[in-house]
Amino acid sequence: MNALVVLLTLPLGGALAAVAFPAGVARGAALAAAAGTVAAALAVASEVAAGAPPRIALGGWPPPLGIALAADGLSAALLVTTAAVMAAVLLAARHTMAAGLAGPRIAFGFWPLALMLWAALNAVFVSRDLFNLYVGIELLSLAAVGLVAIGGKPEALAAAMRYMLFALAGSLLYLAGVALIYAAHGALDIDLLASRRPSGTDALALALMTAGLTAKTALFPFHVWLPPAHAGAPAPASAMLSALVPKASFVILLRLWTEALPDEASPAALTLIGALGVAAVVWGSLGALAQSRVKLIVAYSTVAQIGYLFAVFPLLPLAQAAWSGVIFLALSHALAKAAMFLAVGQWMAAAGGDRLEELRGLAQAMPMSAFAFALAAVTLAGLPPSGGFLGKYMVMTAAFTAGQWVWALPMALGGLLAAAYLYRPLAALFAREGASVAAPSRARQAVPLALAGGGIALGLASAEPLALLANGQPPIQAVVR
Amino acid sequence: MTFVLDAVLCALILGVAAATIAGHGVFRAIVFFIVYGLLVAVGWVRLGAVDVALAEAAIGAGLTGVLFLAAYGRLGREGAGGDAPAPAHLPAAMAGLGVTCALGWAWSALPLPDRPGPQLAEALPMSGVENPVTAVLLNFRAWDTLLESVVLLAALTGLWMLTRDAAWGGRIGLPQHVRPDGVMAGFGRVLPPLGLLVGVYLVYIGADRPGGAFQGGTVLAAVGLVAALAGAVRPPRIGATRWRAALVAGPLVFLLAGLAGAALGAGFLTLPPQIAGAALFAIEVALAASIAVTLAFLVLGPPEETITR
Amino acid sequence: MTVPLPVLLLLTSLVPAAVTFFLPQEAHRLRNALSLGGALLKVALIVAMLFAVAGGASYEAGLTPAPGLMLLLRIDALALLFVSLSAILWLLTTIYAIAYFGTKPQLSRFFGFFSLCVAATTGIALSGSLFTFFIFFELLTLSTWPLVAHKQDAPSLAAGRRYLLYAMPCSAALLWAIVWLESATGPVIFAAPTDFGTLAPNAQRAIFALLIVGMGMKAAIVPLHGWLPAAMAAPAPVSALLHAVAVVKAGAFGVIRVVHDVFGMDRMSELGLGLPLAALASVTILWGSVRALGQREIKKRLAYSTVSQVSYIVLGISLIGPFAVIGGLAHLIHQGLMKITLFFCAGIYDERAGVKRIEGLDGLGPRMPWTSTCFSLGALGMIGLPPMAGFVSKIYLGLGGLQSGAPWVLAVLAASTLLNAAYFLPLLYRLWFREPAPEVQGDERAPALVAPTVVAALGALGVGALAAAPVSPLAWATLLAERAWLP
Amino acid sequence: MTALTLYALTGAALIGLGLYGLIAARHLLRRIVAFNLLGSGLFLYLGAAGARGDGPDPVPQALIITGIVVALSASALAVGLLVAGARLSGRATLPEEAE
Repeated sequence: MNALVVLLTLPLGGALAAVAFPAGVARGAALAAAAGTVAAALAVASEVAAGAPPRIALGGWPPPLGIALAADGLSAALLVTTAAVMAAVLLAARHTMAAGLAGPRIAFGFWPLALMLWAALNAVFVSRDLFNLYVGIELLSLAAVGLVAIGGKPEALAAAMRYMLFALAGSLLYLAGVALIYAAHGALDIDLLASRRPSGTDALALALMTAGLTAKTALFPFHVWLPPAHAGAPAPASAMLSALVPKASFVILLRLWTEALPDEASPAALTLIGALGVAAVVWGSLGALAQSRVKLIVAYSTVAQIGYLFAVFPLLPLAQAAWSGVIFLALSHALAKAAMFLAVGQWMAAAGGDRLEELRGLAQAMPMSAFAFALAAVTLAGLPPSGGFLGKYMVMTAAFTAGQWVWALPMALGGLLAAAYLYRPLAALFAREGASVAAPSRARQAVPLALAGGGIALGLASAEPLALLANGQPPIQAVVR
Repeated sequence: MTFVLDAVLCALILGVAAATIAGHGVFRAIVFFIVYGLLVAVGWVRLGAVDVALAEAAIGAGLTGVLFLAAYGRLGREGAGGDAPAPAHLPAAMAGLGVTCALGWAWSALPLPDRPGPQLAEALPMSGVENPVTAVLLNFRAWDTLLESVVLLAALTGLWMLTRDAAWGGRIGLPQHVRPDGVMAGFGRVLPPLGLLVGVYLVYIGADRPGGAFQGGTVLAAVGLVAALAGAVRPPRIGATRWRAALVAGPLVFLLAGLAGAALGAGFLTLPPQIAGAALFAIEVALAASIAVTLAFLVLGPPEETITR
Repeated sequence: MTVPLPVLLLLTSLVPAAVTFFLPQEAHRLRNALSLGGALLKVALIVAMLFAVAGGASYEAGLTPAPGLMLLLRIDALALLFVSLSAILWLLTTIYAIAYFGTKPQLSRFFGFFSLCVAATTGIALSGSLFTFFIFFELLTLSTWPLVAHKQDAPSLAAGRRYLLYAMPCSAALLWAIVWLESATGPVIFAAPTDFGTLAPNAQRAIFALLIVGMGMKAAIVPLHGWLPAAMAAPAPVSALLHAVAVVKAGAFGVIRVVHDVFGMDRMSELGLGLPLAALASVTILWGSVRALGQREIKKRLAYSTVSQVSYIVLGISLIGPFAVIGGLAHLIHQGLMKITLFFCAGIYDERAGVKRIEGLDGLGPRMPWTSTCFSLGALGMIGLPPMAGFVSKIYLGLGGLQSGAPWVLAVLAASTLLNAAYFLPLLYRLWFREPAPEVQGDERAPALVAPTVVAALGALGVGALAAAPVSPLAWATLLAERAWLP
Repeated sequence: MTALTLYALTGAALIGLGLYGLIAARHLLRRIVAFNLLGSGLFLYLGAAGARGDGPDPVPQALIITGIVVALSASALAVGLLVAGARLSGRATLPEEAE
């Protein structure tokens, strides 16, 4: 059986099983499906790395009639990272989302929602069809909203509602763009669109799709829904929401601007997106500095880190390194952010809250999860030898070689701001005083540590991921209009 | 003459839509919305898209309308039924106007492209069905539809997560108090058999003529809703195994059929032409059942009655 | 499979670091054995290499994780000069630290980060390219923080915060400079001349300034020195690490690499960069000394003394002449030995006599003769009394000033010497000539603290007295200068 | 002007109306209704575009049916959130928009 098919269907099957069976069986089925999906992700990545990227015309119908799925280097890197994060999240959830601790309602709902979210991510990462991508991000959004609301507190419900409104508006704007594309070209396939006859309506379509997807990605000024939503969910859910969900809409955007419609990427539009990214870096960082709850600090940090991803857009048509750099930033953010939320979850369970003063001295009792947070902070601040550093370095180099050093500024500035806002929780953890708390076992603390270590390893062993990404990397536009 | 008819219809649609958005009172907005849905369904018939018209009438106006009315009732019970006055919002007006004008301009600038028409005509005989819309939904773009059936399930799972912990395990929806000799109970006895017939018919003919799993499933869901509202049947408990199996049957059969194609070497979601018709019918039946149950549960909402343990 | 020598040298501290983190607090013997074993192995490796490198050999190990990114380790004469200093002082500090901490809490964390710091310093020393240098430089920044804040009380955390507050913006400046430079020149390899290509002279100057900001923060060049006196809140072994083994030295070494290998002497003169740097170093020398005068806490006075003394190295490098360079390079070693002696002593005074402020030193000399003799030797060396190490450095720097046509350097040196005397001699006077305060008790029943101190003091004495020997730091510095100036 | 243009422009106007309602309305049920209006306008626009040329194109029709079902799923979840939120807060507006 084709690894790509397994990758897409196994989490779906697991989700169906988790709905259909009683809680104990459901959890077992979910974990088994997860293990298989991780293996499938690795298999797909190795196929791509071996120079044989899998490609399927579903049902045997090639586009424009059918839907094509294809894994390139970008998909493979995201699939593997997602698999790593999801595996860690589900391992952590095996304990915290069990009926005994979380109640029967959450013990029922968490697993299908998590697996549907995973299935949607995988589907989005390999789909080549703009409408299929719409269905994928809808599945993703609905599962994500469910996970935000799962905690059941009034703030969580309000956050989920706000998220829902942005997600709804965002989907329809995206869909409006897709409608225009189909109306103008009679095709939805990214590769067919790349060789289309340009239409005057393409710029509008791209604008609509971009507006919709940036609302879903929470780019400034559409970020207001993100911090309360990500902070209000239980820790394993927050980890998925913050680390993975924004990457889906981001990848679609990246593919639109570099693969499907690169000729519509006017410098002015790219500059506008870049400027919004810079604003997000500044705004998210300042927001994080102003918070006194560590979950909100970490959530605001996601706003800033998403800003990074968009601040690179103006460089995409100018320098090869910008593209790999921004993907490195996205991958290391995924690993580090998931590690942070999982670590915070363990502290909250031990200390009863996530205010900075409640965390004081926790490093004593939980050295491994505290160290995980510190390593993740190194990645987010873009310090060597992490993957975050490498991404930042590649982007800065791209900015200078393209003669556009302004776009290196947010990278440098954002790193400093990240160090500043992440210092506060670290200092609190590291403080001497500290009540004795019941610490989770070393094995459980090792889960976030492994993720954070992955963020560092991405920088130390960057050759393989870079070689992987080179498969199917879109060429830069030689001539800028 | 027909143009005048269309113009009048469009004017009506716009007028009712404007009333939905700008009118006073939430209840009135919902009623206008239902009327709007029926008018748009007529519009779809005028555009020659009968499948869409059926879907719009059944889902867009019918089920969505019931959903909103039920929500309005519940909000009233929570003391939140009153309208929250919204001041005129200039940025929103500019955004709305801007998008309208941009799309209006785009209409004039749209080229008439090559469409997958020839490929479709060539592939239709091998698809197992004669209704091209059903062929696109269940065969050519089956992956969309499979994911979409999971979207329904995701919405339901998310909705169930909104249950109060004290009500978890209870019967879904509001506790019903129907007088056995009332009008509602009468409806409950008469309508369901009729609806059942229509729903099954729509699923059955979907292969060749307008109709199909979604439209038929929606009618079946409506049957269940009416029966539940009339007190003819009691909604199941949230943990009931049989009903959960019904929820996943459609996506599961779809998924397994797709995987069978892959296992037989034809490829994922590939149906060999000789068995495509039968396979699609099986998928359509299972899908319709799941859609019916899921939609009915979605409209009924999470359990609300506190369980005494 | 054979591991290349540079990598092996790195592993001697990296492996103990990695293992130590996972050791339980109670595993004292294993932990100590790991640290000591690593340190001994490293010293042995270096000794084995010294003669080969003196004969012109060099060792290289490279790794290219991505196109355009090169991690290059290279052992040349300059690298060996720094790495031998840090290796020997690491060994001494490890012995001292094991005795100093005894069975205090959180030792696995301490020794883990300590070894990591040394690994980073080794990496800095062996870096063959600017990018590699930056990676290890940042690793040093990060692994130092848990050591500065080791006590986890409010002053330590404040010191740690201050350290990061200085370090982070300066490393951003460093990264900016590296990216700017390398986007024009390609990877900067220390062993090969840098081709500045199309970069405008002013851009080159700006890059130089940013590089100096990045390195200068660690070298505590005024006005980027504020973190160093604050960091004296850390325990004595950490002070030794900051002031002698690793951090400050890494900054000074970075300045040497930038001037010597990135820009090169000719370009330095062409762009007129030597004089401003020399002026900055002179200001730092004088300002550090003046501030040291006002300090009443022993460790703070020593810290300001470091601010002043490290800029001798910078001054020597910036004067761009053989003698000055010899003086500067030799001082890298000299200052390390002298300052580690002084901080070891300050730690012993604190631990064994409870003395933190200079008033407490009254009459301690006769009671703690070994410690006080070492302290006195270090202090006299700092002042520059012949035949101590500091004297040798100052002579060469003075000659270098004259040789490079900057006689004002003599005035700076004279003023600095006077100030050195003014802040060190009163301490010696108190130690040996004041009546002891009755409540101050002190003893030296801690051989593992005293022994490394004595060795360090003897080293400081030896490198000065035996400066003419063929393997002295001076001889090594001369060798380096000859290679730089004689084709 | 042809009938198709008429429906397309109606669709465009519905999209604008829906977007206005989605942003400007305070009562969340009205916002969800506006979302449905917006979606339905969009489908009308796409349907009109698909009906150009030689006969109706079945692909957009299939896309629209999928879109209608997705919209209902989203509406149901949104309504559920609204009712659950109102049960806890007694309001049918977002907390920051409560008067």
